[in-house]
Amino acid sequence: MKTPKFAYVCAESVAQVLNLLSEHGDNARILAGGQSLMPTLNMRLSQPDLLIDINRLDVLKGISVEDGMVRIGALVRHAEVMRSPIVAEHLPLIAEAMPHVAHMAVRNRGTFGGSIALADPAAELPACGLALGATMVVESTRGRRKISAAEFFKGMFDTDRNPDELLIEIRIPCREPNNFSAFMELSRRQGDFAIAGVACQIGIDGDAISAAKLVYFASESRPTFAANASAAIIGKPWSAKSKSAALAALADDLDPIPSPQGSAKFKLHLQRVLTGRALDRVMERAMEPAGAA
Amino acid sequence: MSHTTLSNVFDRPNSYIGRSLSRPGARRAVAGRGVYTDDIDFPRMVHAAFVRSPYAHAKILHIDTAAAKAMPGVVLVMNGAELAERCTGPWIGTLACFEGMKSAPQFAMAVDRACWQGEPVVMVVAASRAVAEDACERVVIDWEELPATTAAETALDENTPVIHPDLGDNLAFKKVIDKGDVDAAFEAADIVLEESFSFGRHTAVSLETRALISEYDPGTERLTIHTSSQVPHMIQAVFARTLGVPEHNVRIIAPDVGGSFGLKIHTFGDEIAAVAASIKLARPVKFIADRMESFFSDIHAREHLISARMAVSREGDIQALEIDDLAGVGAYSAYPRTSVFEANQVLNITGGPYKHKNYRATATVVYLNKVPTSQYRAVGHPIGISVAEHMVDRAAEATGLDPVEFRRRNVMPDDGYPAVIAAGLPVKDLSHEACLEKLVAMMEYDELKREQAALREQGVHRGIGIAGFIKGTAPGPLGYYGVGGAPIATQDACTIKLEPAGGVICMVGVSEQGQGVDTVMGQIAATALGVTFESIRVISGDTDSVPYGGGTYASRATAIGGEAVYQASRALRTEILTMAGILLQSEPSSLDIVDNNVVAADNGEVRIPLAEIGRIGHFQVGELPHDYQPVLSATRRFRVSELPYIFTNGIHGAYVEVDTDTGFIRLLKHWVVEDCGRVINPNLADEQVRGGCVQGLGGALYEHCIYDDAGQLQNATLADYLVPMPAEMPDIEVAHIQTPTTESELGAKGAGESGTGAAPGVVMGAVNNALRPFNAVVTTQPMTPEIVLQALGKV
Amino acid sequence: MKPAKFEYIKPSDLAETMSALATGDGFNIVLAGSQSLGPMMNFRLARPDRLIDIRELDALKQVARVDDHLFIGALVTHAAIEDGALPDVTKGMMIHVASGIAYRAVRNRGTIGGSIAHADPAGDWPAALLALGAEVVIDGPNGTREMAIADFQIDAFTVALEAGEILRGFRVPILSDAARWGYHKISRKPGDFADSIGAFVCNSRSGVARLVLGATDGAPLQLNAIASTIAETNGAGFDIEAARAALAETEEAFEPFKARMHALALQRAVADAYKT
Amino acid sequence: MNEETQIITLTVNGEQVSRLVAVRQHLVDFLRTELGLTGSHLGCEHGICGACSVRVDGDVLRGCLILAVQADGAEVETVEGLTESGEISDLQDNFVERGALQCGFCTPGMLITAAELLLQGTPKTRDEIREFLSGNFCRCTGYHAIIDAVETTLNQRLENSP
Amino acid sequence: MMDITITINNAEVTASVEPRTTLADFLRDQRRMTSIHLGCEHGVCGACTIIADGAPVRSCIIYAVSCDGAVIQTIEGCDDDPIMAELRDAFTAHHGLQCGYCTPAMLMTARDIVTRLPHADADRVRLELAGNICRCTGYAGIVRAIMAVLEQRRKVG
Repeated sequence: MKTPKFAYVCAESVAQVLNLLSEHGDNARILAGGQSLMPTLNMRLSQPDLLIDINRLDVLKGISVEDGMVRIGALVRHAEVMRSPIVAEHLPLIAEAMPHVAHMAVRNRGTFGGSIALADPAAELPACGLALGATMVVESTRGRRKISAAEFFKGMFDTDRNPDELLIEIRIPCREPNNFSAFMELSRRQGDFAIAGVACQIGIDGDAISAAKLVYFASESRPTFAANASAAIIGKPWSAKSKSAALAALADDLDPIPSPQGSAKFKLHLQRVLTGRALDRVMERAMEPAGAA
Repeated sequence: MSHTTLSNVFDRPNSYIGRSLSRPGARRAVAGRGVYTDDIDFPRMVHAAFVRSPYAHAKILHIDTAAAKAMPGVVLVMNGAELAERCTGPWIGTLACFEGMKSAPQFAMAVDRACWQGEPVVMVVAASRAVAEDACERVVIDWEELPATTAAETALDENTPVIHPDLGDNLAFKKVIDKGDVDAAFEAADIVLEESFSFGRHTAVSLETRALISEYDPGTERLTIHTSSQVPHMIQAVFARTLGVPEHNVRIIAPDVGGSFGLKIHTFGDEIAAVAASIKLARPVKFIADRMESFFSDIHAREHLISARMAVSREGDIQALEIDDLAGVGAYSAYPRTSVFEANQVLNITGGPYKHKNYRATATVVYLNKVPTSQYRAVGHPIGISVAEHMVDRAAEATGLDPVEFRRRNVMPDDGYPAVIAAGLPVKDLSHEACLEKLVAMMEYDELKREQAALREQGVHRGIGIAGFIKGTAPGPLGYYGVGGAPIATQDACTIKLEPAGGVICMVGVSEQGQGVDTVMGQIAATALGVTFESIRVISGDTDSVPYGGGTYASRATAIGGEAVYQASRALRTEILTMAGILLQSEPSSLDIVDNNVVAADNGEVRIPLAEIGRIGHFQVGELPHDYQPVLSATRRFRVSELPYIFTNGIHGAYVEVDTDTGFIRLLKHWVVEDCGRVINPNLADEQVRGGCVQGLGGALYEHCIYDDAGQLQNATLADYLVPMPAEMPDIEVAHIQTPTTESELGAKGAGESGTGAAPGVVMGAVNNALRPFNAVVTTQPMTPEIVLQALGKV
Repeated sequence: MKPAKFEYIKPSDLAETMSALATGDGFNIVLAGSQSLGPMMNFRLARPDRLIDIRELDALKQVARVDDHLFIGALVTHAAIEDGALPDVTKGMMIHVASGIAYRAVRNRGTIGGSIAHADPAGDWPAALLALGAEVVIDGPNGTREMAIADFQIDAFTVALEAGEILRGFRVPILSDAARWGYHKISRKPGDFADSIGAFVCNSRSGVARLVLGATDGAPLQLNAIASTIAETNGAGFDIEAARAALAETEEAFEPFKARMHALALQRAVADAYKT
Repeated sequence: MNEETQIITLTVNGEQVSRLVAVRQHLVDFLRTELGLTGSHLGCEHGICGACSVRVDGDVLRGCLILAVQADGAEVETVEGLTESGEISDLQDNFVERGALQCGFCTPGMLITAAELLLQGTPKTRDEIREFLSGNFCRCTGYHAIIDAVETTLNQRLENSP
Repeated sequence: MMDITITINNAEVTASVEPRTTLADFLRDQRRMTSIHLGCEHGVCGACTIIADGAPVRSCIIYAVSCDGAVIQTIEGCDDDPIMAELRDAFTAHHGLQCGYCTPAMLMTARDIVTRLPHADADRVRLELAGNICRCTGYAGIVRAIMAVLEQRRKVG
């Protein structure tokens, strides 16, 4: 399982990357953490002509927050996100998701942008991005553009990013004081690809749920916002009734894909179970005295 | 020979028997200085890679290797037909002792037709593995896909295509064991329980994949092969016969082996091809199977559909057991150990611990267009034990007895040996009752039941499982080994010699795989001879340096190899004392050897150091009488003669929690009580049980080679084929009961596989115990969440 | 026996070579055939900071007949001369001398310029070219200059090359029909360094007569006086005692055995010149 | 396309090395075949089994998922380095004493991963140790002995650290 | 370190090597061509003789960097060379070796003799072998072997 031949460039600037991308398009692959790309290369499943290593582009690193928006550079390692006080404070959903991402050795090297750009249907971060309304900033020789999470994730390993565009950073709105979140997934073994998962964020106004975003991953071809299930709990206080309404509505939102890991029926069932548990947990957090988010 | 005379040898102050010495060989492994086959390089070495069939069944119309041959760095491209010319002929994986068995002739690489996805078709040999793989992508093969037979249930149906037309049908082997009067017992039975089971195919996944470096010296016709093997002498014979090299010219060296578990006792076509390449090129050829091709070529195992019936009296006595096993194997029967041995073992051991006499067992083995199957750790036992223990649990429930109580009532009594188990095999020196009691104590069984009941109130569903077992270890020739011309030795040998400076070299036919053979043999030799452990160097795994032996399989190393070491050491001791007697003008019987010195037997006074015996014996300056021939080495062989196996026994306990919403199973705790006869090194024996358990738990919950209807393997990576990892596995408490076997003086039985054998059964028992309130029953392994939810009717 | 570290440079032309030789404060050595320098480097006797590999300088590989002599580039190998790749202007003498040097594998790589520049007293070319009356051509930072080889060879391993200069080649006088030559090397085994070398060239018509003793402890010795008497007497006039006496007068105090061998080498070289 | 190569200069176990490598060669193949550091092993070459774990600039990484050229200028440590520096001698002793290895093929990766946990220097439950090692596959021991050996070492270090 | 490209046994090889690395050490250590033996490392014993650009040379006293672009032939590349096959058979038949340490270089030198000096007699062969030390055979078998091949080739013409 040795990679096929390819040319290798260790990019010194974003501009250099963009030129190479515009020249080679689909025949070039960006090498960031490599934790998903390298296995496909070793298995000779993909045979690019050119690998563009962007690990030296410090401009793509760093986590910062200003006026209510957290900026995470595409090259930020998962391990850094896990250790980041900014994420812990402003993006609790992502902080809760990180331990589920693969294993320590993979998190030391894998990058936030890499996971977003790959859009693996079973990955945790795309779902969190969709749930938190993240914005992806991409750039090409034709200039920069911002893509909302809703438009970004189009299908299995398929995003709105064009072959000549480089993902620069991800901007995610900070948690509002009245926002509460929960992240849950089911994987057969610690660190495995998930077979069911939900990232949910709700807004509380008084004792009613004012906003809700339930996003599912692992069972669908892409992170999927469950509009009906979410709607079922908005505008009313949290109750067993609204919970079962949400669970029932889920069937209209999800259309799980059967796989060796399980049938569609099985996956839908797991997503329902997770929904119940996730909503219970997020409401517990909502009910806790303020500040103990 | 009674045990009393022997016990004094093992109970002497300086005896190493029963001491948990740590393995000196482990020192290099923790320093990263282990030497595994892929760590070895030779000048001018080239690397082999293979083009494998993408189809489960297809005709090979044409192979175009021109582009591959033209690539810089490629030194050889060979297809199946060209390889066949360099082999003495195809092999046929049958054994005479399996009457009526049939298998098609198999070539090392596919000729004209590929019969499983992954069968090697073309070999490329190049300057590096990467270049060889590049060249493999340039080989163009025209295929004509053929219909594939992939379901065991329909393999023998009329309209199912016959894989090998000249065999007539897809039947490999059929066997029936029919003891007592089964039909009468079922007629008269108060209670009849029926169940059907399904076991998923899985594979060994040793961390070090199959590995081999072959060197051929045309001048001396010497073939030297470094390979990660459990059975150096067997594979020596296989390579020699298959490639027409005189057997005495073939040397097999097993350097450090990175785990094997039965995988590395078989013949693999890609390895034969790599050796043939080294002969043609007269250059070292290295072949390291990578992980993906391992999934398509390592032997698979355990694919069984089995139905069972048990007749039970109202009081709780098993009166009859009947099983009907349908085993789906691969496209050919594995050579030389066959693919039917697993089903044969299921018939032998199912219901082994219990007293019932009426037992009927049918095995039907059918060929499928899948990877060939054969021996993998605890051959057949996970299936047989899971079935029997499940039926026992149901019988207990049906008769209102606690599972422990029911077992107390039905296991063969400890004082009832020698005896014969239901399948008709002789057993002796077992301890079912003692093991059961010890397990109940270790588990704090009653306390655990109380905790389970309390938690059930709170909607937490935990389960307690119990599974007794017998394990066939240390096979004798009467069984299936060696009978019918296969080069599989069941005897083993040891040559032990005293060196000039007083050191001792102990050469054994069994081989080290990490289980501690070198340490255990050293402990036995040191004790039997009367020298310190440090003064002994054990050599294994090199056919040039060790006496002919069977290698390591079926948990035989300590039981058979150990006895050979014991006998040889005692013989050397006698020779040394005879020589000492001459030098000291004393009766040999008045002398003894303690801590590397010949001493007076009565008061232990040192008379002459062993180093002096070594010097005099080897240098022969003149101290000895002219006509006395000093004998400074001894070779002894040992085999289990009357028995097909030295059976061991034991019992597992398991405590699990089932999340009835998601179907996820969490393993909380695991216990094992095992009787493997005299324990030489307690820690090593315990660790064999623990490692074996986790391997069994993998098969119970996670591992499954998932094929689609077209015979395409769906999960050929470690991300999709789930092996047990640290976070999901429980702590395992192990205890040993020691009933030395009377088959040998040493009294040791086998210990390597009992963990694997019963772990799946006990966890299935625990899961079903947890699901009792829901009337849900799980009899499919691996017990994935979906299987559990289906049983609960939730999916 | 591994060489000490050094920087390696391969200049593409003479100008680059000159500047390389001049720059750097460290100790620079020219690398040609490496047949003498190689072993000394492996012994770590020679420890240059920079090695300047000149094997690809075409300027030093020229061979051409010019008027009454043949120009031979410094990089011409012994094997080329041995194989007769050059015009034979010395009636076979240079071919004979070349084929006696060391071993074929060494001759394939070793160069005539290297041999002269290295100036090993036991070397063949220093004595032979002196007997042939050759001139050396030297390129340097301030232009080219020529010099009789007698003046160029100062002492053991010491020649008249200034810093930054490089030996471009040699002018070897073309021997006329009347010329005679004799060459005799005494060494224990074929290919060994010489214990004594006798070289004799004379031309009765031009009156040129040179008798040279090689394998002394310093530069080769010219015994011109004896040479002319020999030439005049057509070889008969060689008196071994006179030769031995002449040797005794030189500053090099040869031990008796050495003096004998040297005289013998001279005698055989002269005899070689006049054998029919 | 012929094999593209590049000269890399990096520090391996404290020693500076410089080699010409094929850009497609991953770090562990480089360490094994070019530098003869065969202590790191290949178990899957797709980032799952952990047998190839090495330290790069202080982080434990999958050595098979990073190209050798990406290690240019980096500080690489392998089990051989950790052995010579003595950093994990206590862990190694406990592995041998406890029998926390059998065939030893997973052991280098297990040791390097456990070393990172030990460096964190905070008490850990057995489950936390199991979770930390969840990316390292062992087929022989069943993990129990490994967890014991790591737990013993961690407690020893916590006891005698101030 | 310097980049060099050398053709070895008609395979082009690119490698990075320290300037001071001799051609012998480069071929042995980096290319694992262990037929090249070091007997003296100062150009005398001949055990390191290989063919560079068609002519035998001592590989222990020349640098790999100075062989950039050269064409190197070692015995490893002579498996299918007919002349070498004759020499191999002759050496075996005439006991042209015992320990074999000098043999690879002896064969490369013999091949040069047989091709360069087709009319050489025993004395000339001995002279040409002066640079290849053999400590076991006393050279008798080696000379017999080379003469046998010379005569065979002269007969064939």
